[in-house]
Amino acid sequence: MIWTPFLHAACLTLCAPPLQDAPGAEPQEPEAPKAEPAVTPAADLRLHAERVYTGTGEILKNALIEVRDGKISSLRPGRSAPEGVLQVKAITAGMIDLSARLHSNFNSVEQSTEVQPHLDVAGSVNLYDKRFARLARTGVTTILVNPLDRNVIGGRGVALKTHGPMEVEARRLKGRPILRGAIGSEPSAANHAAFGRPTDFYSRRPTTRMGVEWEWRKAFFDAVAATRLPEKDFPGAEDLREALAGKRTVMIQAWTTQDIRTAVYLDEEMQREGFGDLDLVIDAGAEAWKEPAMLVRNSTIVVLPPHTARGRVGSDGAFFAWNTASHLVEQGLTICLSAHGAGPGPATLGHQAGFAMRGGLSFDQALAAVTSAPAAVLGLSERLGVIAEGMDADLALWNGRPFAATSRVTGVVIDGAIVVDPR
Amino acid sequence: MHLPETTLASVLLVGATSGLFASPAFSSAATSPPTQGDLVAVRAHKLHVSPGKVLEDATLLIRAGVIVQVGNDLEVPEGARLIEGDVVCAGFMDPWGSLGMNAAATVDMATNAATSAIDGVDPYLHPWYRNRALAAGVTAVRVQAGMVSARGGVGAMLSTAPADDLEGMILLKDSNAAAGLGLSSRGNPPDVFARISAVDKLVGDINKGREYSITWAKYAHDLEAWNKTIAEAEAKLEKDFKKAKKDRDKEIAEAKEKDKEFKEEKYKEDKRPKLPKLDAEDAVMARVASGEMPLVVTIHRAAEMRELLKGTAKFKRLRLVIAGGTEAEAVADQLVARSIPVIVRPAPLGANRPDEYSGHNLALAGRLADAGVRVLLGSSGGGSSDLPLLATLAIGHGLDRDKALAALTTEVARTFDLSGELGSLRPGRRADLLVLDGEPLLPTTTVRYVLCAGRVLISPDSRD
Amino acid sequence: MIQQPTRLLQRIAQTHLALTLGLLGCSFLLSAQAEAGEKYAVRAGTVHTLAGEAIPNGVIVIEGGRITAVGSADDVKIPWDAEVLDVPHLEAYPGFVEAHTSSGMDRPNESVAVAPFLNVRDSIDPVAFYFEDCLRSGITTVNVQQGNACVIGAVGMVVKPRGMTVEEMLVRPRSGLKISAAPKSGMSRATQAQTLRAAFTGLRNHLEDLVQQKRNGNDYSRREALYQGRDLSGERGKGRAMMSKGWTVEGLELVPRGEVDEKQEPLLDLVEGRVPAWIYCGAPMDVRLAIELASDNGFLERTTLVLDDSCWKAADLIAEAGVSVVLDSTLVRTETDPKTEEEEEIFIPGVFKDKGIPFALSSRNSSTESLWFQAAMCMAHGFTRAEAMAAITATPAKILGLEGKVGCLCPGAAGNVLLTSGDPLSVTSFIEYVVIDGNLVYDRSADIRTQHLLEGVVPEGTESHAEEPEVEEDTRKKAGDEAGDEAGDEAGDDGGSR
Amino acid sequence: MRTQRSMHTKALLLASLAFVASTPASATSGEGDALAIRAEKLHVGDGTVIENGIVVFEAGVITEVGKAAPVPKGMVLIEHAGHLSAGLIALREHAGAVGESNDTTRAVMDEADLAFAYRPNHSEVQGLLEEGITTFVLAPRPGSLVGGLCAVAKTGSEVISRRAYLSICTGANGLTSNRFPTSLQGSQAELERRFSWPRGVFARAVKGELPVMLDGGSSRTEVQHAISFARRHGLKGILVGSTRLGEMAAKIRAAGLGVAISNYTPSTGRRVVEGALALSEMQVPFGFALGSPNGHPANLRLTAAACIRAGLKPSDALRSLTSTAAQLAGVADKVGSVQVGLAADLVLWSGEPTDPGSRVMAVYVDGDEVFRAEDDENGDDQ
Repeated sequence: MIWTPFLHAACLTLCAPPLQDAPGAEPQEPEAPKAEPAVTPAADLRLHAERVYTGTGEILKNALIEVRDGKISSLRPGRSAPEGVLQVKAITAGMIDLSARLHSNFNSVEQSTEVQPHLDVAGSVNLYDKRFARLARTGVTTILVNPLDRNVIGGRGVALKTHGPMEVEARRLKGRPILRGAIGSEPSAANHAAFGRPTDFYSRRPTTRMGVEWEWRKAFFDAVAATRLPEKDFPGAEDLREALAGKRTVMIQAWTTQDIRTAVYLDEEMQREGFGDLDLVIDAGAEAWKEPAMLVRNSTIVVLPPHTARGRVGSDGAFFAWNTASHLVEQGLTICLSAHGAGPGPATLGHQAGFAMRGGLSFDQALAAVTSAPAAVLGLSERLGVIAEGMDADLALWNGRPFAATSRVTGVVIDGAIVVDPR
Repeated sequence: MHLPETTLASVLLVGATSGLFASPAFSSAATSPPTQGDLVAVRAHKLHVSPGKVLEDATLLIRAGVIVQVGNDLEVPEGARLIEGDVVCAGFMDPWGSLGMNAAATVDMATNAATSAIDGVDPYLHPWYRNRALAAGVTAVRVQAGMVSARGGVGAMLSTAPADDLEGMILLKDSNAAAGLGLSSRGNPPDVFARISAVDKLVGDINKGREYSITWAKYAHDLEAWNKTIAEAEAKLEKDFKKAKKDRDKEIAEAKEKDKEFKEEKYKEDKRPKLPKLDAEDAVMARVASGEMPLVVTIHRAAEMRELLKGTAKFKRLRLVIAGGTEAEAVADQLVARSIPVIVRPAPLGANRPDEYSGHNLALAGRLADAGVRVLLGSSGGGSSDLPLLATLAIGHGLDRDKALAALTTEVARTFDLSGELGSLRPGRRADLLVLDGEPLLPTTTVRYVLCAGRVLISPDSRD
Repeated sequence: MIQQPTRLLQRIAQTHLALTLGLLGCSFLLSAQAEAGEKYAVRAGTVHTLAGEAIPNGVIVIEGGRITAVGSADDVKIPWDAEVLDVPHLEAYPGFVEAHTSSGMDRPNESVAVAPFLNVRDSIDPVAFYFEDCLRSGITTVNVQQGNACVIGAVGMVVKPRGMTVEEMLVRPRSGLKISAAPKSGMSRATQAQTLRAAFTGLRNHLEDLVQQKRNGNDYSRREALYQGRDLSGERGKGRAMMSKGWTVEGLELVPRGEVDEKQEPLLDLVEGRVPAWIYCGAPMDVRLAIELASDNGFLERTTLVLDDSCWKAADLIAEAGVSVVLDSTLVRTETDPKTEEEEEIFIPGVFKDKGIPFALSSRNSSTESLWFQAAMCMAHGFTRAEAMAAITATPAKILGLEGKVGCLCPGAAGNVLLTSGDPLSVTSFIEYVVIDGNLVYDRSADIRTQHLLEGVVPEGTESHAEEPEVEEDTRKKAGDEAGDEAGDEAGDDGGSR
Repeated sequence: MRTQRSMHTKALLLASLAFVASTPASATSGEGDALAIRAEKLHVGDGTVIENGIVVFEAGVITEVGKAAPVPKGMVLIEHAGHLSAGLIALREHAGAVGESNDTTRAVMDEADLAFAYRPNHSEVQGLLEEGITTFVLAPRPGSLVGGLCAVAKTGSEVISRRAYLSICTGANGLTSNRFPTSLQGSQAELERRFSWPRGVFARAVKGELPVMLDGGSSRTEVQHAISFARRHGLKGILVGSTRLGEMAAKIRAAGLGVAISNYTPSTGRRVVEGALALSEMQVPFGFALGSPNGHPANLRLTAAACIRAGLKPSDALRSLTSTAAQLAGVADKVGSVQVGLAADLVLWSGEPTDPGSRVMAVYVDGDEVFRAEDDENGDDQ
């Protein structure tokens, strides 16, 4: 239980006194750059931006950022750009997408049984997949790769940067462990009832939402029972016990209100039974706007799906209102945005922040929703999410006001290396 | 009366003066912007003028993309670029390829006899595919729309040299007509009953083409005759007019006397010959029947080949070419008698090969050549850049080495009426040639220079 | 509200309807709902004419559906009897122009390959959801043409997204004939090119037969026209010599135009340059065929190319031909180099801007990624605001031949005005009002659907939308979207072979 | 990515079949007639070429090799105006195991022995002789996680080693959609379990007594997984099935694995050749997989020729076709080069063995002439 309040404290301080940077209106008086000779020790990389949106609520003007061995070594506002230094209009922290859906489809989920909590999706991640480079080009520097949502409990997710060494183990970010599961129609999509001769192992439970819910509760009850009755033990029981103990975040995909409610009730039942309290994150919570109260009560974090013109999203036809992000933040919830992929053109995470602002979210809240909030969910707040000295040098370089439709990410720095050069 | 210029009639009316390949449709030097002084000299220890004819320590002079002189001790004119190498031979040609064609066009089943391959050529293909073929020594590829359809339409010979537009790629606009008998498409074998009627239908189409050319020739003849008789009649009427006018006045006067109605004389003349109906497909088949264009038939099974040879025996001027010919040995004697070349696909096809290739044997080229059949080697759309390597397989299974070189150069030129332009290194030919560091068609031999129309496209430092 | 599928496209227009519209000719018709003489005025915080400086505190006066005066409040007097829309807190912009779309029709494609005698009028669905969404995203003029899956398709028309009948929506009846250089399903580029050329040779043979019959003194075609009820009186009864920059059949003056077969007549209009042409190109090689076809048959000046995003490679060819283009909704194209397997992104409008080719943008879907979003994307890739706005207002108007009539706030133009809450290219601003021909046709405060989308809850007192209408998305799956493992293993060995 | 795969439905001949004393062999091994052959160029197999070299063999075994090797009196000496080399060796073959080569009902068939599926006089096997292939490794087709034990067989005669490799598919090839494992992480977990507490063949593999044949799959990441898996468990053996081994050459060498190069095809050929060159630069031992009957037997020499065209030295190519392949298959003491004591598996060529343009004039297996190119005049054809 110790984990969740800290998480919220970190996020609330970020969101509470939002420095209202009126959308669209430019702050008028640019400070006069102080002329001070740069005498700092040699840096691997130096960048200058008219505006650095640190993500701590503070906007630095005409700031010079210096990077040494992958970390931000110095951050000095109010300076003119020294000779030969890369100059851009705006810099934000590298964006983080918790639902980039960059799995290798059917190879990424072990469907032989519905509950596989111990299997790590890292085994099926293909780092040579071109979508890593595409994500990097759109300014997304870190993603969470989860198994395909074809199981009730898919297994462990893995946090990766979108550029780095070509071995999964070397690129894996050691943050907070994630257990991925799903509620709704998707987990039972491939199963069918075992009429007559069962043709394959898909003629099994669950075939309905009730069945999916039953699998969830059975898994947790068996995991707890296994501590007393060894014959109840099954591979992955330890993962579930860690989840109950709050040492492992449980990310559940639930599009509709009824599925979100099921996830929250599951957590509350675990608390009632005294098994523990799940650190719950709802992925693709399109209809979270309908009943935010239970989410606040359960201090649940919501990852929102990409914006859609029609309103209808996902396989269960959830209605994703455009103001969901601002509505949930008003209720005091922490939200993250996601782009579900890395298509060229407008389907980038930057555009999702823009569309959330169209629904009423403020700039700072939108910035938090794509940088510091997801970093906190991954348990990497001390490395990612904000621009400050000592943090990882993951930066998105913009050619205009971030998240505006008239600007885009022209350059990306990951671990201090220029991955996409704006020049 | 305005004759649509695309019809066969205009060609027949004009008579066979301008043979197709002599007309500037064939743009030899058009591809490279030739300056008068575009002089290149190539010196080699062994110069393969044509397969079997090798000059030792010879030099070859190229001006404006055309070979002007070949000889032993020619001194190099100053100002000429000199290229030296061990072995020089003519550029290889793939008579059955698809490099440069849009992928969908090659497998289109809706093509007919009049479909033109030029419409399917994609000049915007990534240059890497073309450079790979050039680096292997392939300088020209004959391409075809609908390679597995019953009537593939009119093929074209393309140069693999990079060109900035479509015209620059075309070596010969109408190289051949094409047909396919008993071919599987997209993996499923052809319907057995379709195969039986296909041969008769093809023979019927050639016949229709022949009759089409006859009706047009007859129409042209009748028209000429009719024009002549009309001209004579007019002249005669012109001459007798005075008399006719006198008679007419007399008759009018008599009629008025007897106050009868005056009746004009009825003028009759035979009707103008009727313009025959235009048909683009028959026009193509007419050119095939008249031997102006070879007919490449993709066919594999012996039974169908026998049927085809029997059915086409009556077309004396038809120039048939067999592509594939997996069981062509069974009819080798007829192929020799009628000098019908066979384009063999030398690829090592395993058990998952298309149905019509069952019984395919790498020794086919060798055995046909030994039986005296004119053998060509083609990639059948499976990658022209690998054709020279696959040709070594044919050599390794019995095809004589010189005949293999001929199968990639002179025989291709001869089959598609390009002997005057391509295939050998003789004066007047287009300067498509390779400079090698060893005998052609050996795996240890690397292609050092490739020249197309005198332009150096591949050189040791430009190897990508 | 669920749309019932209305009439199918292949029903051939009745003769009398064709006649009345034909008589109206192609003069620009402003079927203004407002009776002549009704006056309307807009006073806005700033008026952006896009043809000069923005006018702070500007006024636009519209009489009889046409703008009569634009200027600052102190030097333009609002007529006393004009209805005034006073919105000092908003900004006024000209209505956006969609240069080419096949949305808003019951079924955009026609199975018959060559069907120039058809007209989209029979398939436009005035209550289609697409038109309602156009108002929301500020599109006031739409050129509806048949879909791309055809060889020679129907005649299109320019409409405004307002009106209960097609006639009320009409802006220009015959906006052009749709042709596709890209293969219709079941064909390849070789057979498509062959069919296209055969259509024009067929026209030529038909005309020559008619002249031959007239020369032989046989009136079969006249009797046939009478039998079919084709009116031969007046203009239709007289023959005209054929004038075309492509080819002509001499002696055509002998043939009354009414006797020309109804299927061939639209092609004849095309060859004589009386009807514009829209040619869809699905690949760079199609551009060469399109330009060759248009110049051979004499309608190159009146041709506009509708391009797929891969056609940027043929930009030089297009610049040389001097035709204007409508770009695909995909503005950034990703291409893989077969040798290095590296991905490269190309910003397509930039290519056409650098080559000086006039281009119009297309919307990607009919609401959040409509024309305003595409213009914003252009600015994100380095366009100036003026260039981006021109690509969705002035240039498409010029392409449609309606320059100075739509897509601008200048005297003489149609009274199409957008009132936005801020910069129209900004994500956070909305279109509050839309005026078409001097009529207020859209008010966001009364727009239940946007409220439902924005707030999730449907305002009380309005029945909840049982079934969400289908918004036409540009759902063509781009190759790169699926799980993109390393490509190239199964790429064609010659890029061209099977 | 793999959607629903088409699966072989034929069952495997289970190991429980009564053990066949000696595999049926057409040529009775052992008492082949005694013979001597002099060839213009004799390729020993380790790179040296003897001009006008003589090889003498009796009872199927080579007794003398050399320029002036003494020919015992009364023995027939054949003069061959061409080249002579050891028989070629293919490292992954399915010829002769018609329809028996994988069982998709169970993921792991560790005790299945391909030796029982080998039919020496099947027509597919004869095709190999015409291309000079005298020995090959009969392996299960990809499709199951652990396919079984590969056998090394002489073309047309008996199996000379029954447990050459344990065949494992670590990549996507080992997955099917309707039985465990259906995911890469599932297959890795199963392999981890089998090799961390090894029993039976897995124990022998971990001890290094039984080499493994790892089908790494097509993508570079799957090949990486296969290499790190082999290093983690100290496995010896070869990598097969991937066309993208070039970039992994350094890792493969570090893991001490060999490689079987896939066939050269027009579409994937470029990467196969680049891979071979990179491997030969890093001195990684490699041979050539063939996979007939789907791949035509001529592909073996064609792939070698494609590598030579791209820069591989012909002597290295011949070594990979013969001696290196024998070492990788663990039968270097029986076949793979023309040396005293080895089996008399010899091929007479009309020209360089690595030139596909050279004809196979004659093939000897265990001293018996099993193939002779039919020509009007017998013996040498020049």
